[in-house]
Amino acid sequence: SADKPVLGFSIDDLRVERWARDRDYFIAAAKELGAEVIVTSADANEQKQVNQVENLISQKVDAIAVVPMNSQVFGEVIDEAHKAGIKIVSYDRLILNADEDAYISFDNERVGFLQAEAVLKAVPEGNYYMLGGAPTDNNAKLLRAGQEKALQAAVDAGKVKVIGSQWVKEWSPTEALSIMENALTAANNKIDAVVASNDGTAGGAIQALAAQGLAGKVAISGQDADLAAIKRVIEGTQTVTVYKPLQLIASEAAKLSVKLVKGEPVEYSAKLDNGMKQVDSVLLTPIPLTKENVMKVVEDGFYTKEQVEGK
Amino acid sequence: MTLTKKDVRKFLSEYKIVALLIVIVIIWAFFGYLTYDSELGGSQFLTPRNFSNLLRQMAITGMLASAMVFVIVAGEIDLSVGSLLGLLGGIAAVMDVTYSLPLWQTITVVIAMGLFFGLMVGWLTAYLGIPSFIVTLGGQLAFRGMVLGLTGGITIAPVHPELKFIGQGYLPELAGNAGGVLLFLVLVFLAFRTRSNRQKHNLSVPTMPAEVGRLLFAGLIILGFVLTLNDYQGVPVPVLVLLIILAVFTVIGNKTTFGRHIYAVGSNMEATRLSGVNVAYVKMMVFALMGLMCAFAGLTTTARLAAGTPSAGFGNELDAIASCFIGGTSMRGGVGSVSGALVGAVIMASLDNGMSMMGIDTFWQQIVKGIILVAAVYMDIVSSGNQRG
Amino acid sequence: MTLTKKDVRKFLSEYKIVALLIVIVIIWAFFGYLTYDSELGGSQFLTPRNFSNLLRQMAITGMLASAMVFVIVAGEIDLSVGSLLGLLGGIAAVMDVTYSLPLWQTITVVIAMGLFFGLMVGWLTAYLGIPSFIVTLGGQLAFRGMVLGLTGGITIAPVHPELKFIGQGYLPELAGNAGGVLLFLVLVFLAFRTRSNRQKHNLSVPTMPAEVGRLLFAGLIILGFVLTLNDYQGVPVPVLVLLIILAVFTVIGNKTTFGRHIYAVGSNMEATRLSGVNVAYVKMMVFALMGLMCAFAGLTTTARLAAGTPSAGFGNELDAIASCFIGGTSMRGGVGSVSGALVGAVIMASLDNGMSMMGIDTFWQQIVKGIILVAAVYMDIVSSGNQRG
Amino acid sequence: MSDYLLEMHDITKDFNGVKAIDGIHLQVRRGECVGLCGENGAGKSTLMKVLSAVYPYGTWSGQILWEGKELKARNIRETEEAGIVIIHQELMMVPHLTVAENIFLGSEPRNKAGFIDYDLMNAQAEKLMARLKMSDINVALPVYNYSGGKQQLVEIAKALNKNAKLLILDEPTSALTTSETRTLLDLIKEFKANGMACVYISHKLDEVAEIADTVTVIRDGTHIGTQPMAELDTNKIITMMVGREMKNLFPREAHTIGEVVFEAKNISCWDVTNRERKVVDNVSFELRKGEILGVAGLVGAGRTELACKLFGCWNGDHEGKIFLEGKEISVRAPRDAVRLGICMVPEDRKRHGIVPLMGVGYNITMSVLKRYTSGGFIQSEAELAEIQNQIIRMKVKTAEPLLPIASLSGGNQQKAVVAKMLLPEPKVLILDEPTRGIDVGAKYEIYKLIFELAKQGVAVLMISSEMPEVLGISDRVLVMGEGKLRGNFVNEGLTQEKVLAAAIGQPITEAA
Ligand SMILES: Nc1ncnc2c1ncn2[C@@H]1O[C@H](COP(=O)(O)OP(=O)(O)OP(=O)(O)O)[C@@H](O)[C@H]1O
Ligand SMILES: Nc1ncnc2c1ncn2[C@@H]1O[C@H](COP(=O)(O)OP(=O)(O)OP(=O)(O)O)[C@@H](O)[C@H]1O
Ligand SMILES: O[C@@H]1[C@@H](O)[C@H](O)OC[C@H]1O
Ligand SMILES: [Mg+2]
Ligand SMILES: [Mg+2]
Repeated sequence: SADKPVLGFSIDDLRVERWARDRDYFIAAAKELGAEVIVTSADANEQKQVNQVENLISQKVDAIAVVPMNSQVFGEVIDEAHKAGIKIVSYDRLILNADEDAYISFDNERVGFLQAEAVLKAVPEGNYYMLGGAPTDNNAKLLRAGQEKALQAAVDAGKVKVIGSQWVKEWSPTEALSIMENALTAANNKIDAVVASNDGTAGGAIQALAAQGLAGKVAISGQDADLAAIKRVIEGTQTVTVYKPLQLIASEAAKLSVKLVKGEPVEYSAKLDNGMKQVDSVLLTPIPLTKENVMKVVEDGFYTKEQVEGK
Repeated sequence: MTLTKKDVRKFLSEYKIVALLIVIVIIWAFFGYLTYDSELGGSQFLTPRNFSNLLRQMAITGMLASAMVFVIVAGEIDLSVGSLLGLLGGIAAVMDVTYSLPLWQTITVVIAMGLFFGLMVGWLTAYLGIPSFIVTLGGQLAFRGMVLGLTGGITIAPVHPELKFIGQGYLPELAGNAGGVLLFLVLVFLAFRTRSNRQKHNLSVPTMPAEVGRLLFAGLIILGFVLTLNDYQGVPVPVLVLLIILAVFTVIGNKTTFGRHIYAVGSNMEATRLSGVNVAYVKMMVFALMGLMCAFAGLTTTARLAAGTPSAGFGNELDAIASCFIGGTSMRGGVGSVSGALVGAVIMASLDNGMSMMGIDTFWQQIVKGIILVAAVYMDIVSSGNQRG
Repeated sequence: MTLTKKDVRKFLSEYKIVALLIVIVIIWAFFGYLTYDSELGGSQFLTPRNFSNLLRQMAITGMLASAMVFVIVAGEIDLSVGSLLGLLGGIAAVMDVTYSLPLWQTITVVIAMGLFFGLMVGWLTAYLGIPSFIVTLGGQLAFRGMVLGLTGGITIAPVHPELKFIGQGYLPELAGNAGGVLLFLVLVFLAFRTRSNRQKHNLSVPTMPAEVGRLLFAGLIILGFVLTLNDYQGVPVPVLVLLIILAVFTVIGNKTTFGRHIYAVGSNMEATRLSGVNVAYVKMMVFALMGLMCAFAGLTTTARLAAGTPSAGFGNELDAIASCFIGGTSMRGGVGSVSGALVGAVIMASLDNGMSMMGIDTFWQQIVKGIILVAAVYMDIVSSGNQRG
Repeated sequence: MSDYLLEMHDITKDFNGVKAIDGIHLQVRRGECVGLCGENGAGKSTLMKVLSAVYPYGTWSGQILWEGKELKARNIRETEEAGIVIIHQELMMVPHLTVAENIFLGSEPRNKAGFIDYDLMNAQAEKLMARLKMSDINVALPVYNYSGGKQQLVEIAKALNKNAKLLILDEPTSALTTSETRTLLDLIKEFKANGMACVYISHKLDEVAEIADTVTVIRDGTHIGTQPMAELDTNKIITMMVGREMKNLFPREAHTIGEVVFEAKNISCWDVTNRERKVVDNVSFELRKGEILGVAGLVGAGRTELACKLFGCWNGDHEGKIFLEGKEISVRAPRDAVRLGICMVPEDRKRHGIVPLMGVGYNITMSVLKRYTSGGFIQSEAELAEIQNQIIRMKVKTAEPLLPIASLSGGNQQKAVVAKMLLPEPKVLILDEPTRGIDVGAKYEIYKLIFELAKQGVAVLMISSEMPEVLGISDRVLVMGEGKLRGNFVNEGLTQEKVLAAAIGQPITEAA
């Protein structure tokens, strides 16, 4: 109901660190607005996620924020939701070819661009290795596209040579570690920079670099501002993590959802084409964090000083 | 007192399926109670709409489990069905989306591919003698690789409305009602034929009132089933398909030589072979059936998601296998029924559905599901007195 | 001519492990050829460094496979090891990172928990008679849920250097050399003791030159192994641990009553029970060993990543099981060896390693791996003339 | 045109280079019954498997002529179509199918729609059962509801159903009661009269003598001789089989019987599946040191269940007290029994006796492995030495001490299982059908062993369905029927008639 809204939050996979944070911030923000939240996690299984959204619909929630595991499979359920008078907000990843009510995100291609850009700044010339995300994750592809865009000029100029690239199954750090070990061996350690797509996989890769005494010498990127990654940035073993102020997106998303439910006006910053319509969007800016500005996470209250500095 | 306990046990072991249905009732009552919503004036779980959800959500696992029963009864296992489903669903999507081929072509090709891969797995197992565990573990990897190669790791969407109908359509109310009546009549006919046949062979038959009571009960269930679904949007197409599969497979299992040979092979392969049955052929065909069901499940998945995705079907084999075991199929082959497996699938789906409705933390959901799986099989073992040494 | 063919087959079936080693040589030669690098003046694959990589990458699967062999030999299966590894690795990370407990406490607690969960799984299977497939399928879900609950889905890092050493450390050159020499001396001692014992009981012994030749060959292999690893950074700690496990488990399997009983239980449980063996206890303890190896593997994983991650160990059970089967363990229990399983693990790791060095697409990697798995087992079946009906 | 229905010439078959049979000949005329005799492992079953294409053409050498033409069958279907039907030595039932389904497995009648015609099938199955005088069997029930003996008869019905020209029976009566055996032998005679030929394999030579027209004897895989039965008697057959004369089949030796060592009081057991049914009903008895106590009874009398209970392996409900050397003992599992000095050689060798994939030797030492360990490790050489001792002592025929036991012949497997149960040096030894399916020579060895044990003071409880054996060996005989103890006789002047009368429940007064 409009005075005490119930929100659904359908998350792709809680095994990836950032979503656990998104969840906590979202719930906290909703509480302040007098709303209740039902959270579901689909363990990286799109079929399961569709089922869970269906279940949320039959529970008659008022709005659902969806972090789609797969952006293309929600067309029908969203129609269902609308028939039941439920609003849908596409969270972080844009739902394609569907009629969602709003989109709130950091642009993934932009994230990829920032990752490569920061690495390029640290190592303008040399051998690059591209460590992609899950081969089954559409987002991984978007990130790669952004990364390639950032590197294009340097590659054309012959300054950067991409000597190899692999996808990492399930964003698994263990897998990333083995891949990096093998890549280093194959290249005889002649790798100067690694464009890794998130902090988890970067963490695995950095262990392989460390084993060669290369940690800190080879530039490497990530995203999500995982606590472990922040520590690495401070330590100097990771060049950059693209920080998406999760508290911001989560609380904005909660506000947005409640406003939609109450029929109050929302301020959008953009309209994005999702293949079916122009979706009203709130786009937030991701921030690349390097050694210089890493303390921003503390200023933002994302982490405490003890957390960041503590062992 | 001990006598009644024994009686209960005897009853349960004879009517395994009843025991399972009781489990379902308990689970439903439990969730029904916990999702009571004062605003709604009722339970969220126990609504026609959620009933429809539940059935649609179990349909794919159900299709896989129907054939998996035969695989396990024949003494084998198939770990590749999830991946094969993904591959076939991917092929369907590519044909439909990328090449815009007509639906019948898509369906024909996908079914043919399903049979082909099933036959291949079956051939490797039955004729080359490679354990099915290995063949299908290898298949799991290889098929998943093929999907990735085929789709390039990208979701293929949107599919045409006709294909979508397979996964998302509903039967019109009238058709649903007619189907229900027909089903009831068939049941009555069969009951009386069986009765007279049993009498002819001096086998015990239930008393006439018991028989009529049983039929009335079945009639009520069918009625409730159809009415409830019609109250939402009608009988969903995948559920209809599943019911047809249930009927066909039950007949195959009980009334055809092929079906009986499946049970014979699983119960004593040597004896069956020495009776002149071509056991390798039987086993191969069981895997072919499994491949066929992967095709059905793959089409349904793609239709339901309105997209072909590189990770479709991931892990589905474990759900299908678990359904069979919950539904009383024996690990050691020779024993099991399709209806049991489907009830098992309903139990699994109810747990997923109910817990996700209650907004229980995922980690708790997994723990509970794991425990229930083990507990359900344990109950089955204890109630049927089948304890191992 | 047919005679020689038979001879070869007999040789291969008696020295299964030789057949497997030949497979490894072929795979290595293949990748060695394909990764030839003119700049380097040699093959990238066949370098001491990559040899070290390969061994480190297989160590975790190897630890799991060592105990999995016993589980499968005893006629059971364990699908929960990947999840349990994840849970135990997570516990290690929490104790080390969050609570900064001393390493020995972390190790003790993790090992105790591993044994505890292993015993629990074993008890459910052996004493309550729930099929291990079900118990461990349930366990897979439940343990995975617990990791999520424990870590809150967050990566826990960085671990202390001492813990890291378990996964990333190397033995100093001197220690490696000393270990090699020691190992050789033990082998010589054992060979001569066996010899004199056999003579004492009037049992046949190989000729002296044959014996010396065999020992020299073993010595050369040890020498090559140690020198190659020292040429890079030394013997990696997890590889050392794995070798110790190999030795201990081989002794358990061949030289203890417990080991003998594992094989007996898997071959015919009833007959073993009637021989006065406590079969339930044997089975339970096999799962306890499995739990212990999960603890080792979990600690190593966390140490290797220098972090506890909620997805660690995901799917590892399949690699471990596949290694056992490639290494000649029989699906039907009663047959298998730890050394075979480790060779199987090396084969799997070589494929992963070689293909990833060549930069082959993930999807091709999966397809090739699937096919090789099936082909390897087929070769084993054909070469040992074990074809099923 | 030859007047033989079947001629097998120079048949040789090897397993991985080891010749199981070598140059065997066998000829069968129409309407003739040929007895095939030989010790355990002589190659009888192998020869019949060659004939019925269990081992297909090409996996053996030699020639088979069937009705004058060469037969090159590649599978069982082809030999069955030719009219050769075999009943295998091991039970070949599919437990979860019904009796009728088992009979018709592989040749199910179908109706017009292509479905199995259960009406026709059940009706025909009933007719067959009636011919075998087994009308009490319900053909629509799963076969696991019936005892081994009944299942054997179903197996025979299944063979009859196939319109055999030549019926091969490999040890068909080892699980049958006397009256069932009678029925079977009469049937075979009837078939013979109707022109059917048969090959009859049995270690029960009196059966062979009764129905065979010709006898072929093989030994160690080679052909020893073929003679008309008219020129033979059982003693001559035995001589041909074992290669020497054997006058006394029961080598009785004097032994002293001491005080009571073992006592069972009010033992009752209930069936595992049907928990209402008592299979052992309030049985009590005593057993003395050095005594050989025979247990007779019809199959299904509950003797196996009784033995299981005493050995701690009865899975169903049970009650009763057991005393060893005057003290009450609690035996909850076989390992308790073994530890206390009670050992048992089980009835079903394949399921309960052998661990098939393990070496013969390791089977033998299974129960006492601890004895050869020191510091927790097995002393392989000491173990091997013991194994070789046992193999020699029990005359186990095996190429190597660690050959998997599954590749030995039944009799040699049995000797190994007995050896296993002797190593713990039991005070009480229970033997359940110790000579089932083993040849005269091996039987003789086992009898000698039993007496040797008795002389050493071991108390032996020997369950057997072979009446001559019980009467030839025992000091005292218990008779069971329908789960109850129906008689307890001192074996002096005891006759088969008396025992049988007691077994079926006629009142007897002179119980001891
Ligand atoms: N599958 C097999 N593999 C290896 N050896 C075998 C196999 N089957 C039989 N043998 C060997 O062949 C020989 C003949 O066995 P067979 O079963 O024909 O004997 P049998 O005369 O039927 O004995 P019994 O009277 O005990 O039934 C034995 O030495 C046995 O060990
Ligand atoms: N597999 C089975 N399933 C159910 N009941 C069985 C099974 N096997 C045997 N029985 C039942 O158990 C009873 C005992 O059978 P069995 O042939 O073992 O008799 P027994 O008492 O051991 O005979 P004996 O005294 O000759 O050893 C029979 O009445 C039979 O109906
Ligand atoms: O933040 C990342 C998200 O964008 C991607 O889709 O999945 C992995 C996460 O690390
Ligand atoms: Mg035989
Ligand atoms: Mg018996």
